[in-house]
Amino acid sequence: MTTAETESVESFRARARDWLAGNMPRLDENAPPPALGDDDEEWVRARELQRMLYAGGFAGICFPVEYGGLGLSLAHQRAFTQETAGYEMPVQLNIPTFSIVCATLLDMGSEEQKRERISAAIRGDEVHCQFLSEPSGGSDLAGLLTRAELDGDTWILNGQKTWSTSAYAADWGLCLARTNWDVPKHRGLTMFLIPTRAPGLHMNRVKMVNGSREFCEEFFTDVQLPATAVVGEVNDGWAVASRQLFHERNAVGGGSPFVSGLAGRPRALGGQSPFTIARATGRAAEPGVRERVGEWVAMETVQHQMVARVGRAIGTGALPAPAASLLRLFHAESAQRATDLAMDVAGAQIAAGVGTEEGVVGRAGIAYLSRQGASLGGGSSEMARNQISERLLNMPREAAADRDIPFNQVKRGRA
Amino acid sequence: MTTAETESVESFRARARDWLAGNMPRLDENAPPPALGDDDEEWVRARELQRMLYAGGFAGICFPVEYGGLGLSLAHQRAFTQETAGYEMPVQLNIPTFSIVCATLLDMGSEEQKRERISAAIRGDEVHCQFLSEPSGGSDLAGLLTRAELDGDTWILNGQKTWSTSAYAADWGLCLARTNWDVPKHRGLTMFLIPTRAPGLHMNRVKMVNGSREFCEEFFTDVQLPATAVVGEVNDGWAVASRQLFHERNAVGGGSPFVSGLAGRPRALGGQSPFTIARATGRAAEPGVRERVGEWVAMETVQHQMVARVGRAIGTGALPAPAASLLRLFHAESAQRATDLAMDVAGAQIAAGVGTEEGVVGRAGIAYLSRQGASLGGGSSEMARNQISERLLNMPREAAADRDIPFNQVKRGRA
Amino acid sequence: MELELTADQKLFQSSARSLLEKDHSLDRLRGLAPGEPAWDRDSWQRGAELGWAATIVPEELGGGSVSGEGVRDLTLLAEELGSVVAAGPFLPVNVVLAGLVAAHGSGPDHAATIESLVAGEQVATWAVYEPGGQWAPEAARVAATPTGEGWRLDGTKDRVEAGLEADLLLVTATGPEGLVQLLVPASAEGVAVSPQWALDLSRPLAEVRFDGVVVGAEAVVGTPATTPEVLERQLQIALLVQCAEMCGGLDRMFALTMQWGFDRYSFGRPLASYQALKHRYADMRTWLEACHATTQAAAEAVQAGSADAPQLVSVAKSFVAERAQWILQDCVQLHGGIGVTWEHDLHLYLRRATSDRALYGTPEDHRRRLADLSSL
Amino acid sequence: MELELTADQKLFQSSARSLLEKDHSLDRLRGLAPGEPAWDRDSWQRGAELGWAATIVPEELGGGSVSGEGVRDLTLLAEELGSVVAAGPFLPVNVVLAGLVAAHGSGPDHAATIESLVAGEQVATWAVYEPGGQWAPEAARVAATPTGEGWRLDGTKDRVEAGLEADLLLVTATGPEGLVQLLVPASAEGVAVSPQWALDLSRPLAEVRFDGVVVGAEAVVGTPATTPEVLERQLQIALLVQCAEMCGGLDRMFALTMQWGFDRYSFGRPLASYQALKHRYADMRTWLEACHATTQAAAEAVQAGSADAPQLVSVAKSFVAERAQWILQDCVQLHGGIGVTWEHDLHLYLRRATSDRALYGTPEDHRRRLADLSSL
Repeated sequence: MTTAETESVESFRARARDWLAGNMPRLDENAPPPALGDDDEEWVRARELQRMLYAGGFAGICFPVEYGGLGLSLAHQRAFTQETAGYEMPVQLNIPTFSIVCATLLDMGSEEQKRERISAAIRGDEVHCQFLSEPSGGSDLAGLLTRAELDGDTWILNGQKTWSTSAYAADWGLCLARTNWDVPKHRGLTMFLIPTRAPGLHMNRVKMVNGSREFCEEFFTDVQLPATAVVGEVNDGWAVASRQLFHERNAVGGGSPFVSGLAGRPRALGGQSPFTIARATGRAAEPGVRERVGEWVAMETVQHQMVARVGRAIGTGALPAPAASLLRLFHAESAQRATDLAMDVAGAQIAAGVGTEEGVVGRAGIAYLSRQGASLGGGSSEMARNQISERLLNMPREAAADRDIPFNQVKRGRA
Repeated sequence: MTTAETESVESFRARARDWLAGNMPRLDENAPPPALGDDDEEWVRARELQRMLYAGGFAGICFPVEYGGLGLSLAHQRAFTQETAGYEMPVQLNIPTFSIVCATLLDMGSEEQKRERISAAIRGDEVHCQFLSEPSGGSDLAGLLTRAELDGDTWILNGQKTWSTSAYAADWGLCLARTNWDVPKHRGLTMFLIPTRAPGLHMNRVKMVNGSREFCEEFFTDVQLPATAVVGEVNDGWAVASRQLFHERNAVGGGSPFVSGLAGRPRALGGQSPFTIARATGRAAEPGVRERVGEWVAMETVQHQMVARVGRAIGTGALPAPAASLLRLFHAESAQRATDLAMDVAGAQIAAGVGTEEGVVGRAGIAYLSRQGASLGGGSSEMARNQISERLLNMPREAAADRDIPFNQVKRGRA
Repeated sequence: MELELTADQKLFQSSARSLLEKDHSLDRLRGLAPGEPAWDRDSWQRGAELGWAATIVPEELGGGSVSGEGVRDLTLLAEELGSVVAAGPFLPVNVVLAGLVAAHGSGPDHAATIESLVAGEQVATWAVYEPGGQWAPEAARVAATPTGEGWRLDGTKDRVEAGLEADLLLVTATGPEGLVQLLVPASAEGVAVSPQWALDLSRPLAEVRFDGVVVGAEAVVGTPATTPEVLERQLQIALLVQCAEMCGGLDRMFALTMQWGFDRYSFGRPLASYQALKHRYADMRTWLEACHATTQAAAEAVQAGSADAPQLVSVAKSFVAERAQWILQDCVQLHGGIGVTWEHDLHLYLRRATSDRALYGTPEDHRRRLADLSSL
Repeated sequence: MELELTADQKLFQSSARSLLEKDHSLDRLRGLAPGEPAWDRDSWQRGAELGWAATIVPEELGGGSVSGEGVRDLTLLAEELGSVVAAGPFLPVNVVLAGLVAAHGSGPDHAATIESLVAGEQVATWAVYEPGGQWAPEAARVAATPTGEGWRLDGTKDRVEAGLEADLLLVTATGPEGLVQLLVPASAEGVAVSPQWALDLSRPLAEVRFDGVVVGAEAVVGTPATTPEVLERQLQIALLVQCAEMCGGLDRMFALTMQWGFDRYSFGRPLASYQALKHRYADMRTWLEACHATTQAAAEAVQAGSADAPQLVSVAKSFVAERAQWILQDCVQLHGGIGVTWEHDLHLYLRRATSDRALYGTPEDHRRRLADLSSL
């Protein structure tokens, strides 16, 4: 597409506004937030909504035309997203399908992988997920133990993964496995693109303290994969994973061009902000409560301002890519502060619900139980601090006891 | 002294109460706190007060009789201290004279050093100080650069020290110097007991942000010391310094048996607590202010409760000696929280004084400027956290780039 | 924990531990179906047989403590129960006993009730919160109206611990001449108890409506003159139990997280070798010691009936409840993802600590109370 | 900092830097004797010649900005001044100009005053605080009484920045029909200015007494209808200057502390190699970016006159003032003992930030304002 053919942002915005008004269903502001742990219907709905966007010509705004997208700029995407306020949107597809998996395939995938997977996702026909973390792994992703061995032309996969967001709803997943144990850990990994319904793949949903069941764990027993399942090069899977991690940080931080549509109220709080709680508990007149609600308003606002500034700066090169960790860290802080403030504001009411229902305030209590989610998901805050100090501030790297050591000689713990 | 001869704590307490009432001057509750940076008179007064205690038979309560003390128990000392509420006491002599220098000499000094220095201090004739830290040193005390070289029977001392508390008021100081550069850092140090008026010793007072001038820096140029100046063994000075550090932590934390007399209001706040500030600013009726004053009351109380519990536990062996770092760390936290709360309570009034005087609220502002003093003096909070995690919780020690390396091969920074 | 225990106290502690291991598994708690009772009366009865409702009741009223210092024994026990997030009416029964014992000798006699509570035959609870309200017992809106022979009660209480199971409700109400506390049988006509969703899985709560409930004059606990101090005593015991059980839970979860730090490797070395984490362990260890220090100091003051007992329980509650949150959330963080799964134990402790933080005065409430008590 | 500057803005910035280097040394500030003026009018005049009082004044009133976005230029400048804790009447002069410009066209004409302030010929300041009071301009106790031809002023203001040096005082007072702002010559009869101890060495404060001070009707700024928005504009400019100067100071001190981390060795390796410290540097770096983000967003909103400008300045002030404390105190901690010596630069910045935190609304004040603005 030449410059002459590109629609102006404002024209695109106007067209999107009209189209949205004429075609997309309005959000029901009064609908209760969906119960956590029972979101199968949401996924069906997300695919439907994505198909509508695709039919209307507003899907995959920043993806290249040859893979089913519109090939437009971040400014177009942002304009579209702003216009979606008040409409139902398939926001579940933003992370990981579009902004992590498709973004990574775009960078590192084979032509076939790009053509098939990205366009299917844009059409609303497929959902993608990631099989990265392992139970023994924590922050040390590259220390993973799942193995893939070549048997003729076929890869045989064995091992266990966990923390796969929404994997139960997905069709394909990016799976990182060890293919060489005699070299240092980063050099023996390979990334595979695998169907979630492959024989030998068994999946469970993990129940979280807030009742959510969005994470899955998977057991791979002699799962067979063709050579074309490899993404990037054999034993160069870490390069692919690094792109995924970059895109994940960017997406979680709000800087991704592949995120489309406003998410509405943040789910982490179950819609129960300190403001809502102050109203619900009848404490809005107390000065201490007002102070805390104001603090929340400020933190939320600064969080958005950070995303805008750092996203822009990474875009222009004013800040290097690892600056995305600034967003990651600040997001965790503001999300956590919100749960703390909600608890403070609720005071004695946080302990109980309304009748046998948890109610507005009880949901804030439950959100408080998963307070750390914001500094664990998408890499821990500790890893973000390592990134910032080492990659952005150029401080000396942490001594790693597994650096340059063949992986089969690295010490492992008991947990 | 046999058990039969030991006076009961309650009898001692009663006798102390009577004697204090009859002999010690009462504290003037209405006297303004002495101006920081001009405390020479206080030192003259401290010696006078100590002489009174000695004359009355209440000096050196926990020091052995043969070195001029009373040889009584910690319980006796605590009872005495409780009774001193409302009286002027020579509290300046507690740290470092009695609880660090004399305590260390008691553990490690020669018989002559103990007989002469401890008894002189108990009589009120001498004040002691420490020459430990160096400008390049920070937390790495053992990495010091001051050197002592033997010339015949005479040690020749050259180098620079700093952060010597109240050294300007002292007669003798414990000075750690390097006597062997070819061995790892801890093994080449020797402790010396030196007169502060020795030829070649030049001393300056260091002005702090709060106006205090209690710290000194010293320059040693060919200072000559006899062989008897060595405390402990040559090249075994680290053992002596370790005792000093232990006693310092214990004293700062409030667990020392050699601390006598109630200190009155903590000096760190310049007497300006959040409570006082709430009164002075007329904000005592505001709920947010009341909450903060209550928080301060709680922190202060817990701080005392910690000292009592941990002090007792170290005494009985229920907790090992490094538990003193718990006190060190908590003390810093509570002192810092107090300055923060005072600032919050003062609100807009912290910026200004009353007329050309700083006034009550201005002093809280000044105290806030030296907020970190509490987590820097007597070893930083970072070192306390290292101690707790490594010595109390037995976690792996930090990698030290200078361990087991001859000191003359250790890397040094530019600052 | 207490740093030094007598042989009797150790025995008392170990008998409690045995029963707790048998009756109070965390897996059972985690597996409760909605509406399923968190504890049963048999189990509570077994606890009562070990003296769990006896420590702060004088021997002449059927109680007794192993050390002669009942409040100290109570906190010792509360630590043990807290260390396994034990379900059951330990807190409300002891709080009601605290009130009845404090009122003993003023107002109607409740000796028989005390005896049956000590024996575990009856269960009682304190109905003090009101719907939508914060901690404000002195502002009770439940109305107690004199009827001539007795009292009529109207209004609603909520967040009543063990409300569904209790035989007796100690109701803090407002009468024509101020606060009055009434001991009301849950079976009385006009009492309607309904379950209320609770954050703490181990402590079911209930809402209790009083609709023209009539009780005799003998239902009164204390007199107008003694009611304030009886209320204060109830609060003090509630706070001590909360603080001690939080301490017990923190000890357990900190130990678990310590072990995790040694066992879990990342980048070829244990988590416990990372300075940034070591420093956080050091902070937690420090706060944990401070939690114990202030809880034990408060227990001593309440035991001794010291003039500063009201201050010291508020100091302890405001401090422990805040630090419990800091410590437990950091334990979650150090565990990583599994720390926020339903299968992990941490959330059970976090639920208890969050609920303890909320009830009987939040840290903020107690800080304001400390300002009051300091004559600010 | 602004991430992208135009060539004109860069020139504006570098001219400011040159003057600041020449006129505003930290050593001079540190060495001030008690009562010695922190700045002189010549120096301010030189600043005014570089446009330091012109940015937010329209060209037709004698002002002008290099970028055409005066508020953005003002914050750019404030960062530069903040980075060296520059002494001088930059904040009060610009705040008064903000008010006069906002009121221009309503009420008496102050074009001549504006012009002389822009040129640096006169110095003006805002007298808004009152002794013992918090931030509450709407509750001014200084009384403005109509005299027929003009007004009489009675009462006392304090914490008046540059009060001793100012030629003109913009006084926020209460008249019979509400708030009224009057521009009063410091030389008027009945005005008594006395120095007041200030935490910030670079910003002398004064107490100003008005004892039957009589001014003409032309002294009024704005009208009863415009006064609220004029006041709001003054506040917005004061807050932006504060936030931007804190950002500038934080940049400088963070860079200094970074360098220290690399240069200072402990146990044979640089401080910057210790994970516990690295993580704190990472936190500081994050907060610093957030401080810039919110300050620039607020500047944009004020520049554009957006409806959310009142919110965004309060967001920025409440956030930046709090984080400035966290960052600066941790910079002190990382420096160790020398960070709390008089000879070190850090306390000069800490004094400024602490004073900025206190004045024109504390973070707590602005949080409550945010609750108001959110219609809670």
